[in-house]
Amino acid sequence: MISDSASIGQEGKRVFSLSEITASIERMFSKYYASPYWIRAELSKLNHYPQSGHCYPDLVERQEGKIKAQLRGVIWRDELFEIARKFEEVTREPFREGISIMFLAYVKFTSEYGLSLQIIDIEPLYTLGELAREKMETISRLKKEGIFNSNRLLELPLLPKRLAVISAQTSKGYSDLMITLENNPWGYRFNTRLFHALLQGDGAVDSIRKQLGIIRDNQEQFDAVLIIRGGGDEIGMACYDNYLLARDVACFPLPVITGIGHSTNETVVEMVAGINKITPTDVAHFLIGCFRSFSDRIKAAEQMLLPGVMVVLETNAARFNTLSGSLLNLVKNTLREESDLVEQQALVVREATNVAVFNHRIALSRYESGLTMRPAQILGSHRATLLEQQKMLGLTTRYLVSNQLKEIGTVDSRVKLLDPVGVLKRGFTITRLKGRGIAPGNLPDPGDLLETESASGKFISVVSEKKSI
Amino acid sequence: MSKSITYTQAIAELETIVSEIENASIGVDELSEKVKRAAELIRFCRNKLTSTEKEVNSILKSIEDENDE
Amino acid sequence: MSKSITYTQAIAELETIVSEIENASIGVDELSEKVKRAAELIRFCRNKLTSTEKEVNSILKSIEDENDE
Amino acid sequence: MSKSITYTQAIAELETIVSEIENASIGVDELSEKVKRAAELIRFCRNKLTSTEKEVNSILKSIEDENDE
Amino acid sequence: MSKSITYTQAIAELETIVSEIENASIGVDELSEKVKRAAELIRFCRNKLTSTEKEVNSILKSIEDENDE
Amino acid sequence: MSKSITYTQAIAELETIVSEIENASIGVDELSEKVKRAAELIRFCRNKLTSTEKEVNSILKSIEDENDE
Amino acid sequence: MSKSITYTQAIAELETIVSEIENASIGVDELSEKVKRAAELIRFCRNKLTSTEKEVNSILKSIEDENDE
Repeated sequence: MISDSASIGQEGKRVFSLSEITASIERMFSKYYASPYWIRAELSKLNHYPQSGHCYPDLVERQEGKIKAQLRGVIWRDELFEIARKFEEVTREPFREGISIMFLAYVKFTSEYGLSLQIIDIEPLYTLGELAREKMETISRLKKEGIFNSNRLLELPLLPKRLAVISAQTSKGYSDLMITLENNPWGYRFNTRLFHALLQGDGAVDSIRKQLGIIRDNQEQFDAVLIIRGGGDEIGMACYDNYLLARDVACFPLPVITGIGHSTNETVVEMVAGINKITPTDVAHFLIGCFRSFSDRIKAAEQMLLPGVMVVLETNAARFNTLSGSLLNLVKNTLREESDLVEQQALVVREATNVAVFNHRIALSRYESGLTMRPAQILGSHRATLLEQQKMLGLTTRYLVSNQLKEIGTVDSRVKLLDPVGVLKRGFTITRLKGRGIAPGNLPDPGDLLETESASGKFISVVSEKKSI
Repeated sequence: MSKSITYTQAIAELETIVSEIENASIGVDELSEKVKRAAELIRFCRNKLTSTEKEVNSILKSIEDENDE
Repeated sequence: MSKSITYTQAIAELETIVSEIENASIGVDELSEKVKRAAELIRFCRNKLTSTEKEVNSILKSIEDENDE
Repeated sequence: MSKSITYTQAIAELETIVSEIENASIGVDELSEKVKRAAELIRFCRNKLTSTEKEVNSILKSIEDENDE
Repeated sequence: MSKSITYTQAIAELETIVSEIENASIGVDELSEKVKRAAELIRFCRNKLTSTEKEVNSILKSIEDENDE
Repeated sequence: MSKSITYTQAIAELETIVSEIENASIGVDELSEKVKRAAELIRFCRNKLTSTEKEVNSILKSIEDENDE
Repeated sequence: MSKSITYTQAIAELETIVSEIENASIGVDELSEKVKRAAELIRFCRNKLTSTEKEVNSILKSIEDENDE
């Protein structure tokens, strides 16, 4: 391949000039690499020269962090413009360093510049896929490390008043934030401190991470960190899918509030941030809203306080009014009941007394009737007794007299029976001697003159004979 | 007969007489005498009884009459 | 008859007299006298009873009258 | 009758008398006296009752009148 | 009546008296006295109730008046 | 009334008194005293409520006024 | 009010007080005190909304210096 025109050097050695060599290589490359190739590589450095408008990117392929291959590329001004436009249009990222790209390039070798890949076209969909893949990797890594939700779990103070704002002073987003915060109609006061940082594209990750580091060292001075971006185009957001930045945000000890203003996919940083609002104005409204809700709570407490107090007072007033009311009624009832009791007792006294008197009267009248009946009976029985005695007197007296009469009669008849007159009447006679009856001592001797008395008269006779018995 | 004799004495005397008479120890001469006496006594007693009866009846009658009043 | 005699005594005496008459322990001589006495006693008792009755009735009447007042 | 007698004593005495009369343990001689005494006691008791009733009624009336005031 | 008696004591005594009267354990002699005492007690109780009512009303009135102020 | 009593104690005591009166465990003798005490408590409670209301209103007013500034 | 209280504690305490009052778990005795405290807390919280934290600013200065390096 080396041309014959090459000169012979000292000691018989064949020596070529550099151009001879490069020319030879150039011929070889143009022969073997005549058509362009689709190549994928990482765009490590862009090396854009604004004056010429050309770009001489460093292209590398890494394996496990180490460079496996690297080659210089070149994009001429005209192609660069077209490539960048097409890239940005599809990926919404600037054509910048640190991204993987798939491009169409000639493998060129020139004597002047050596080996390079002349990039003439790009396939942005590849990069888009790569970015998406990186984003997915970032997410899954954060999740795997268990820190994906860390910042979101932090509690935002009720009044996020002391705010570390990571933004660019000149950005519209920062300005929107500050104007909205300061012009709140309620006079809420926010203490903000701007931490200047690049917010997109190359350098944004490092810049933001550096400021986060400073804030972390002073974390007790702040209530929250705001990452504010806005006003520009929505190009170059891929930095917010960066693992390192996302990890810093996720692990940040203060709640991170993002307002990085875009309307497409949520970035990982926004996902892991404690609170994500789209625009800086939203962030400001959110913060004011926190104050509002705090204020509302105070107001609510304040408004509830008076009715609550009134209810307590009214309840108590009602309670003791009821008590005093029932006191009155109870006392009246008690007195009425007692009065009824007393009057009832009075009635009972009256009745009982009347009953007692009546009963005594009954008892008395019982004695009285006992008294009235008996004396007549007693006297009657005495009268009867007396009458009986009287009758007895008559009977006995009469009996006595008649008895005596009867006895006298008996005696009379006995006497009459023995009366000599009676004997004489039956034919017996009495013979007397010398006037005396015949008896021993007065016995007649013959011759004596005897006088015989009979019922019919007296006879005188003489005793003729005396006979012994 | 003496007025001073009582019915009781009269009865007593009468009983003595009757008893004497009945004992037959009395002679006919006395007998007549005794009988005479006895008759006297009997008469006395009868009179006494009759008068007493009248008196008593009169008293009793008066009480009974009062009773009926 | 003595005024100092009581109804009880009078009745007792009366009963004694009646009993004596019944038992014939009273002679005919006293009989009239006794009956007279008995009659007196009866009369006394009767009066006593009557007067007592009147008195009692009067008393009771007065109580009753008072009661009706 | 002594003024010092109480109603209760009067009733007791009355009871005794009535009981005596009822049991006929009182003779005719005392009867009148007893009845008289009993009448006195009844009268006493009656008066006592009446006066008590009046007194009590007057007292109770006064209470009632007060009540109506 | 002793001033030192309380309403409660008065009512108790009153009830005792009433019960005694009802059970007829009080004789006529004491009745009047007891009724007099009962009347006194009733009067006492009534006065006590009236005065208490007045007092209480005055107290409660004063509270109400204050309330209306 | 002791100054050291609280509203809560006062209401509790008041309720006790009312309940005692309701249960008739207070006699007429004590009633007046108890009502007096109850009145004191009511007055105390009322004053306490009134003063509290004033105080509270003044505090709440001051907050509102500040709010309007 | 203790200086060491934070507004977070303050609002919590305020809301606790309000809730206690609403639930009527606060008696009249404490009410005034509680309302006073609530007023203090309201004032404190209100100030917090509009006040600036000077000491923070001074510390921020030093950060700025660092930042500019």
